Amino acid sequence: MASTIRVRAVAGGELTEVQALVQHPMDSGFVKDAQGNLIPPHHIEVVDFQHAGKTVFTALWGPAVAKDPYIKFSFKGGQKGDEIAVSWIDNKGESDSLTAKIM
Amino acid sequence: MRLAFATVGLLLFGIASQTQAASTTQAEFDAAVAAANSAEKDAGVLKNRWTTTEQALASAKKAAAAGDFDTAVKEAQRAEALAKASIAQAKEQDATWKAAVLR
Amino acid sequence: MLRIIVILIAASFVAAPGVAGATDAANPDADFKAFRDYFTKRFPNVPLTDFVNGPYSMDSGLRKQWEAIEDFPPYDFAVDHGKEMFATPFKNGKTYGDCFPNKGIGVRQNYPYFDVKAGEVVTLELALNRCREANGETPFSYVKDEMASLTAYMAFTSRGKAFDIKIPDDPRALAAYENGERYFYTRRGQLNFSCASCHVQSAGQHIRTEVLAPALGILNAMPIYRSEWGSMGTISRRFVTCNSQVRGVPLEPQDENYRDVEYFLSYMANGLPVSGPGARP
Amino acid sequence: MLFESGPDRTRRLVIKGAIAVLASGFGMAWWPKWARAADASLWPKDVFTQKSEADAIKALYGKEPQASDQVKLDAPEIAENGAVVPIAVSSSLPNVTSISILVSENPFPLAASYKIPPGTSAMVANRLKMAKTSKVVALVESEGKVYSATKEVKVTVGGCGG
Repeated sequence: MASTIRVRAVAGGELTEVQALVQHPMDSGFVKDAQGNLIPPHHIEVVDFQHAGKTVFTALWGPAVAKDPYIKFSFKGGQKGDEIAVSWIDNKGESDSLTAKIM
Repeated sequence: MRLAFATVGLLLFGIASQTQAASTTQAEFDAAVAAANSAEKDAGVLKNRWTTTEQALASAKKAAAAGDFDTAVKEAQRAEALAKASIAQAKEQDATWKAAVLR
Repeated sequence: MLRIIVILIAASFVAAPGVAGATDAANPDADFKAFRDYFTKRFPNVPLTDFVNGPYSMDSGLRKQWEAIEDFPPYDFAVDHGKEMFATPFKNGKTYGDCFPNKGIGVRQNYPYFDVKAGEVVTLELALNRCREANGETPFSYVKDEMASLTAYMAFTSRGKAFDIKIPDDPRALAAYENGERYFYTRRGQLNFSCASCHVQSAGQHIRTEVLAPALGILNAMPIYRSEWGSMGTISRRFVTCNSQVRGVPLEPQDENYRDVEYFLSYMANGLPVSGPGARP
Repeated sequence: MLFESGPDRTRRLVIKGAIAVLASGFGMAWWPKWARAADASLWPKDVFTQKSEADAIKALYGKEPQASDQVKLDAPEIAENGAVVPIAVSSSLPNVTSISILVSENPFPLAASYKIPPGTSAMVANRLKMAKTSKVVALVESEGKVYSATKEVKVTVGGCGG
């Protein structure tokens, strides 16, 4: 099964730019289905990005983050070939993780 | 083009509502819905049914099921008028579409 | 809604084309030139190959948001899913690639084509489901999910290649083309709009914040991830929703009329690059 | 964009190829020993469920933000679709420790909050949902103070485009 996470981490000079896309419905809890019933909230709460054993970025997300969420940030110290570990957990306790190499 | 105008007028600004006798019967509804179904079937042959005709037919049937034949007949007649307008549109367009082609 | 109607109707009269003889036989080459001239004259600042980017070719505010989304587009998952499906054999050991020239890679620009043996237009979506059926698999829904993933992958491997739609020397091919042209210009639905009302006469106009995509190159971006849908949609899905939006009952996906209109529109887009899969509002 | 700049498109293709290799079939087996998974207990429920902008800011930072031109909020004037609104925040303020984004008119105004450890830039881009036309507020926490930038984003519902 393919991962729900896509990561692009590119080292350029001092900074490593990280972009990630996660496949997730991010249901807000305010939308009704075809039968008129509210779709219960189902959204990622925490995304953690680590490099060399330490967290370089933490995202805390509410239900207003768009479906298939996207995030971009940059940090210092990454080298080409280093690993970036990404993991998320949602309000139902579902989770996924992925490791990608910095390019 | 004039016919197109007339059709647009008919379509957008409503189909004349029919006046109803005080008490309408199942038989009157059956006749009205049969006429509407027949016209809608013809529109289907021309592949030019309208969603609004379908909606009017559905609300006619719903009203009849609830015993409200006044509304049911009115809705069935509205469906028939819409179906006939869609047939008229298909025939008129069949004769005139070429005038719209970019030259 | 009423405002939209008024705009479109007004536009359709303002831009009403000159009266032409109703008996003219179809002339694809003349149509092609007239179609292209119309859009390039109406939008002189839009580079020809940019028409495939739809509304983003004509609104800078939208374009900026699109470029942000293209940084990491939501259709990436569909492309990867399609790639995975291409790599996974059917129960009989064959693959999607076995059904297509060049194993299905970089061929999107040649669809739809007119099949002179069967005497009909074959779209990419139809070819994919026929491939499945020929290999003992059940066909997919034409409008989204797997079909969108497969076409997204095939479009992705064909990006930048120019549409190359041919009308073979066969009266049935010309008839299919003309039927597609008829479908494109025929008004339908209670709102009395044709495909052309929105995507020719009113192309580039705003409906609320949306910008109507120009018909020229509109299929080059397919399939698309629409934010409004929150998911991917195929060419079939686009036709079906267009019909419903004008309050017409949609035809079955891959109905002959839909295939023919795809044939007509794709011929009009000859020479323009594949840009799909696309992201749209 | 796609066809105006060939090299960019090529770059995307090349990058995608690399990603496909990286992403395929890596389960937790490749999860480095040093990494811990995302911790759900970090999520501040009481902050995300506040129903007004002021209450959310109070719950989040416990202090009033001050407007600052050193907070840059990049958001469209008119959102192409409220379901996906690209919004980016950056700041030239020193020692930024967090960035948060609020959509005032959403049922729960706090949309996202990001922790910025030392070494990570004070810059974040994301995509948010907006229920309707609203003020968007970017908050940047720097050296114990909270600074803000605000922009109105118009949202209308779509129907017949594409």
